Amino acid sequence: MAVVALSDVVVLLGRFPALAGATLSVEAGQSVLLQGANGAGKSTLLRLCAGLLRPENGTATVLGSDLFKDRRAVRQKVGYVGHLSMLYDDLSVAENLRFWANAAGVSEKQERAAAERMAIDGRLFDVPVKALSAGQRRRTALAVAAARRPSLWLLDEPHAGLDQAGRDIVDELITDAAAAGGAVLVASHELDRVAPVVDRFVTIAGGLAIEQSQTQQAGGHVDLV
Amino acid sequence: MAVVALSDVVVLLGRFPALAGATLSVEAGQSVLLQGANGAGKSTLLRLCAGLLRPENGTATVLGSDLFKDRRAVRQKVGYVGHLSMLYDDLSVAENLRFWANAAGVSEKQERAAAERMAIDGRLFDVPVKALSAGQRRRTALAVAAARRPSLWLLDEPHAGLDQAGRDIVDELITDAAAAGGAVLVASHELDRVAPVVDRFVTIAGGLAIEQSQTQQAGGHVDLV
Amino acid sequence: MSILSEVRLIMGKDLRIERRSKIALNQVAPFAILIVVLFGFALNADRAALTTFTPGLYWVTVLLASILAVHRSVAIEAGEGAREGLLLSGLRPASIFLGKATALISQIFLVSIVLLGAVVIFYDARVDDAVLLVTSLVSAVVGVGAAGTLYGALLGAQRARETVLPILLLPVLAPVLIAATRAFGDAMGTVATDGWAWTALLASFAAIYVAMGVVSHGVLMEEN
Amino acid sequence: MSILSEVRLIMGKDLRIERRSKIALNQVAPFAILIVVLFGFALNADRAALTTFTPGLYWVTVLLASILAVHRSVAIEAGEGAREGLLLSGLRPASIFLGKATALISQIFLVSIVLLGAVVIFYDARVDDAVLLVTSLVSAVVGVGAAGTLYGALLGAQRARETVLPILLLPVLAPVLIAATRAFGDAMGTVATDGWAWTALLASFAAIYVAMGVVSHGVLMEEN
Amino acid sequence: MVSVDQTARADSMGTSSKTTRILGGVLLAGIALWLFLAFVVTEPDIRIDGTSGQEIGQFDAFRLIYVHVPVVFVAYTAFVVTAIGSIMVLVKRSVWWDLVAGASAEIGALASALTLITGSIWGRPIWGTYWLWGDVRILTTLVLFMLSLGYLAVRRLEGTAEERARRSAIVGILLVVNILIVNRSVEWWASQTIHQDSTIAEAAIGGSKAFTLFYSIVLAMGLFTWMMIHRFRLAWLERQFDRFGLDDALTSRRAEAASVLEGEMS
Ligand code: HEM
Ligand SMILES: Nc1ncnc2c1ncn2[C@@H]1O[C@H](COP(=O)(O)OP(=O)(O)OP(=O)(O)O)[C@@H](O)[C@H]1O
Ligand SMILES: Nc1ncnc2c1ncn2[C@@H]1O[C@H](COP(=O)(O)OP(=O)(O)OP(=O)(O)O)[C@@H](O)[C@H]1O
Ligand SMILES: [Mg+2]
Ligand SMILES: [Mg+2]
Repeated sequence: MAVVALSDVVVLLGRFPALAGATLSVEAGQSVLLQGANGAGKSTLLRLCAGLLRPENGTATVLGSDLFKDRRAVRQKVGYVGHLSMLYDDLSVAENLRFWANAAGVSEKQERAAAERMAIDGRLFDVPVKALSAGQRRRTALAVAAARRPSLWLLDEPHAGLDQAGRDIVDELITDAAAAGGAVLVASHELDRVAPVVDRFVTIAGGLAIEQSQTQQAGGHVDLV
Repeated sequence: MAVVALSDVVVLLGRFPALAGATLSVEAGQSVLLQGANGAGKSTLLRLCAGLLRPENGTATVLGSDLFKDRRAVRQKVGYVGHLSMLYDDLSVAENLRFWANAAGVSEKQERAAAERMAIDGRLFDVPVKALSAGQRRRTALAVAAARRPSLWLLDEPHAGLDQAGRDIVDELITDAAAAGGAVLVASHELDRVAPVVDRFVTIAGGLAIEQSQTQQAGGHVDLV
Repeated sequence: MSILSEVRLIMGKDLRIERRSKIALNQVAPFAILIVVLFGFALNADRAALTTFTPGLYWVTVLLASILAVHRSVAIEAGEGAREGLLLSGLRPASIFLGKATALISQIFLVSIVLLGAVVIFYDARVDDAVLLVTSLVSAVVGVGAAGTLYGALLGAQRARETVLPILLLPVLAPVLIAATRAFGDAMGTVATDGWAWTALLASFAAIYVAMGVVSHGVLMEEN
Repeated sequence: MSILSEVRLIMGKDLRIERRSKIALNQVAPFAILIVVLFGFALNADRAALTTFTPGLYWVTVLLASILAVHRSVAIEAGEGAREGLLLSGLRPASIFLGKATALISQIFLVSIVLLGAVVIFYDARVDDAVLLVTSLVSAVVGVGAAGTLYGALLGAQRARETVLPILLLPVLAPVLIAATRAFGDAMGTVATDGWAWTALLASFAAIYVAMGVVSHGVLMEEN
Repeated sequence: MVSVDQTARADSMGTSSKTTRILGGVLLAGIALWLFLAFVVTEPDIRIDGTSGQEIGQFDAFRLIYVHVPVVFVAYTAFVVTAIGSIMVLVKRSVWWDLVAGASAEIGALASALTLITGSIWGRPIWGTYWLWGDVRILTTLVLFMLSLGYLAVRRLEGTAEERARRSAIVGILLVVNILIVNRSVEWWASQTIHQDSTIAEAAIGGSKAFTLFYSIVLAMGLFTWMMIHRFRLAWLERQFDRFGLDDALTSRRAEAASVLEGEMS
C-alpha cells in the first residue's frame, strides 16, 4: 500500500490555493525529490503530509490514515523537519533532545544515537538553543526527528544551512531511510546534491505535482525557467 | 584602501568568543567566499562588518569607518542580507519595498528596478509578507538590499531557499557588484555554486579567518572534516 | 507513557524554562507589586480606603499579573514552532493541557503569595481567618490558571494574541474577581459575608474550567 | 531626506500597520474599558468611592492600556528583525523616535478618549473644567507615549520584553499618574487642588521625555 | 481574481427572497403601528403624589420600555441560538451551523449593547445616573456583552474556515457556561436590585401599556428573525463567493504550471 496517496488535493492558505489539485503516490522504500520554483507549493505539500494542514478537496491518505479525518494518527508517525526548528530557545541542546525524546516515547539510547549520527558537537550539549548558529540549530532539529525513527520522512530543504559534513550526513539519512523500507519526501533547490540519493523526481508547479520522466531524471537537473 | 580591514578582531556573543582574533582584508572590486563548519563564525563576521556587532579587541575598519567608533556610518552603506528578512509582516511586498526604499532615500525607479532584477512575481506585490513562501521572502529581502546599490555586500547564505532562477540572479548580483567596483562577502555552504563567481576563498574556523591558497581555490571544494 | 508522566513531562519542561528565565519571580511579581503601589498613588494614599478595598485591589492585580503569566506560558510554545512539535509528538492533548496548567498555576500561586506580603505591608491588611484565605486563594488561582491555559491554547501562535487575550479572559474571570474579593473580604474582616460560600463558587469555577480544558484541548489540537 | 519627512515616513508606516490590524481600536480600547468595569466589581460597587477615585482609577487604566500599546509598537519592529533594518537604513535615530512616538501617542490618545466616555457612564464622572481636562490629558498622553517609546526601544527585541517593560515603565510613569490624577481631580471637582500647576508638571514631564528620547535614541541605536 | 460576470451573479442573488420580502413588509407596517402605539396611544407615566399633589412618575421616559425590554429578549434568544449552533458545529462538523452561530452572536452583541444603551439613557432621568453598580441584571448584561465581544474577536482570528469554526464553537459553548457562572456570582454579590420591579409596580402597567409592551416584544422577535435570515444569507453568500473565487484562483494557480507541463510533453 502506498505510504502517501494524494489525489486532486486542494489546500488553501487563507484563500490562496497553495495546492491546486495535486496527485502524488509514494511507496514504502521510495525517496522522492520535490523540486520547483519558489512559492510552487512544496512546503505546503510537506506540511499537508505531516498532518499540519487540512486538505480542502480531493482524497488524501498518509500512512493509512485519512487526512480529512484522522490527522492525529499521522502526526505521530512522521519525521517532519521544516523551516522552524521546533526547539525551546531557553533549554539547552541536551535538554531539548531529552524532552522531545520523552514526548515521543523514545529511549535515551536511541536519542543519543541520533545526536551522534548528526555529529552534534559535545560542547553544544549545554549551550541554550537560542545561542546556536543556523546550522547547529538545524542539526539539532534533525536529531530530534531522527530519534523517532519515522517511517515517513518529510524534509523541507534539509541541507540549507548545514556544512559539508552535515550535508553528507543528511544524504546518508535519506539513503538509509529508504533502504530500511521507509519513505522520504525531500523538498530542495539543491538538485545536484539531492539527485544522486533519491529514486524519483517530482516537480511541484502551480500547486500541482508533475512526475518527471526517466530521461529528465537521468539529467538530474530540470530547468524551470 | 581596503574596504574591509580586520585585524585580530575578537567578538563576544554572551561570553563565547564567536570571533577569536580574525584577520581579513578585502579590496574594492573583490568578492570573497566565507566557508567553514557550522558555528565557525561566518555569520558573526558578516554581522560585525555590517556594524551590527561590537568588536571587543583588535582593529576593525569597514568602508573607512572604525567599527569601534562609528558603526552608524558603516550601517548605511552596506547591503546586509541575513537569516531574518527585516520586513514588516503586516505590510504587503509593495509597501515593504516602498518603505525601505524611502528610508534609504532610494528613488522609486531604482526600487522598481531592484524588484524586477530579483524577478519578483507581480502577483506578490499585494500579498502581505507574512503569507510569502521562504524563497519569496528571501527574494524580497534581496530586492530591498539591491535597491540601495551598496558598495559592500554582506550576504549570509544568499542562495538558501531560492529556486534555480533565483540562484542565477544572486550569482549575477555578486559578479556585477564586484565588476562595478564594490566588494562582496558571501558566507555559504554551497561551494560548488559560489566557487565560480568569487575571486577569493576564506575559511572561517574556530573564530579565525584562514586564507585559502590558489590551488585549493581552483578545486573549488575544501573539505573541512 | 501514562497520562501522569506526560503531565509531569510538560510541567517539568515549563517549570525548568521558568527556573532558567526567572520571569514569574523576577518580572511578574515585581510588576504586581508595582501596581499595588500605583493604587496607593491613585487612591491619594487614603489609608482607610486602601484598607477597605484591599481585597478588590489585590485581586485586580492578581488577574493582571496572571495575564502576563499566561502570555509567557503561550509564548514558550509559539517561538520556534514548538507548538507544532507538540502536535507531532503524540502526547495526549489532555496531558498537555494539564501539564501547562499545573506549571502556570504554580507560578501564579507564587506571585499571589508574594503579593499578599506586599498588601500586608503597603495596605496594612490583616488576616483574620488564615484557613479561609488560603483555601479561597488556592481555588481562585486554580481557576485562573485553568481558564488562562484554555484560552491561551485557543489563541496559540496568533500574532494578535497579546491584545486579544485580555479581552477574552477578563470577562471570563469577572466571577473569580467577585468571589475572591468577597472571600478575602471575609477573611480580612473588611466585609461581613460568608467567605466559604464564595470559596465554594471559586472551587466550582476551577473544577469546571479544568474539566473544560481537558475536554476541549483535544478538540483544539485535533483539528487545528 | 528632511527630519520631518523621515518622521512622517515612520509614523505613516506604524499607523498603516495599525489600520491594517486595528489593534489599538479593537483590542486595547476594549481592554481598558474592561479594567474600568473590573474596578467596579473590585470596589464592591461603592458608588461614592468610585466617584471619588475616578481620576486615579482612570489613570491607572490608561497606564496599563498604554503598556499594551507600547508592546505592540515594539513588536512591530521585533518580528522579522526590522529593527536591524532600521539601523541599517540610515534614518536619523531622532526621526525614528519621533515617528514611532507620534504614532503611539495618537493611539493612546484615541484609547484615552474612549475611556473617558466609559468613566462618564460607569463611574458617573462629571466634567467641571473641560479645558483643564483636555490640556492635562494631552500633556499626560504625550509624556506616556514618549517615555513608552524610549523604554520600548531600550528593550528592543529582547524576548523578556513582555514582562520587563511594565516594571521598567510603571515606576517612570508614577509622576504622571500622580499629576494627572490631581489635575483630573480638579477638573472633575473631586479634589480641591490647582489642576493647572499639575498640568504644568505633566507638560514638563512630556517635554523632558521627548527631549530625552530625541537625544538618547541616537545613543541607544548607535551602541546596541 | 473574481471576474465581472461572477460579481454580477453574486449581486443578483442578494440576501432576500420572496418570504423575507413579505416578512420585511409586514415588519415595516409593524414598526409603523408600534410607533403609533408607543407615542400616541399609550400615555406617558404620570401619577399624582397622594400627599403633595404634585405630578410624579417617569413621564415620557417610560416609553423607553418599548425598546428596552424587547431588545433584552432578542439578546437572550440570540445567545441561545449561538450556543446551539456551537454545539452543532462540533457534533455535526458542519459549517452551516457555524454561520448560524456567528450571525446570531452578532445580533446578540448588538441587542445587548442596545439594552445597555437604552437602560443607561433611561437610568439617567429615573435614577439620576447612567449606571448602577450592584444591580444583578445590569451587571450580568454588561458581562454578557463583553463576553460576546470576546467571542466575536475569536471569530475574526486567522485560520481556515474549519479551524475558525471549531475554535469559535468552543468559545461559543464556554459563552453559555460563563453566562451561568456570571449569573450565579452576580446574583450573590448584588442580591439587592432597584431595577425593574419597582418600575413596573409604580407605573401600574396595564391596559394599553401592557399591550404595547407585549406587542413590541413580538415585533422584536420578528425583526430578529428577519435579521437572522439576512445576516446568515450574507455569510452564506460570502462563502459561496469565496467558492466562485476559488475556481478562478485554482485556474490561475494551475496556469503557473503551464511551462513545466509543456516541458514534460516534449
Ligand atoms: C444600563 C442599565 C440597564 C440594564 C443593563 C438593564 C437590563 C435589563 C435586563 C437584562 C432586563 C431583563 C430582565 C430579565 O428578565 O431577566 C431588563 C428588563 C427591564 N428593565 Fe432594564 N436595564 C437597565 C436599566 C433600566 C432602567 C433605568 C429601567 C427603568 C427605570 C429599566 C426597566 C426595565 C423593565 C421595566 C424591564 C422589564 C422587567 C421584566 O419584565 O423583567 N431598566 N433590563
Ligand atoms: N494569504 C495568501 N495570499 C496569497 N498568497 C498566499 C497566501 N498564503 C500563501 N500564499 C502563497 O502560497 C504559496 C505557498 O507556497 P509554499 O510555501 O508551499 O512554497 P514553496 O514551494 O515551499 O516555496 P519556496 O521554495 O519558496 O519555499 C506561495 O506562493 C505564497 O505566496
Ligand atoms: N552564549 C553562547 N554560549 C556558547 N556559545 C555561543 C553563545 N552564543 C553564540 N555561541 C556560539 O557562537 C557561534 C556563532 O557562530 P556563527 O553563527 O557565526 O556561525 P556560522 O559560521 O554562521 O555557522 P552556520 O554555518 O551554522 O551558520 C556558534 O558556534 C555558537 O554555538
Ligand atoms: Mg518552502
Ligand atoms: Mg550562519
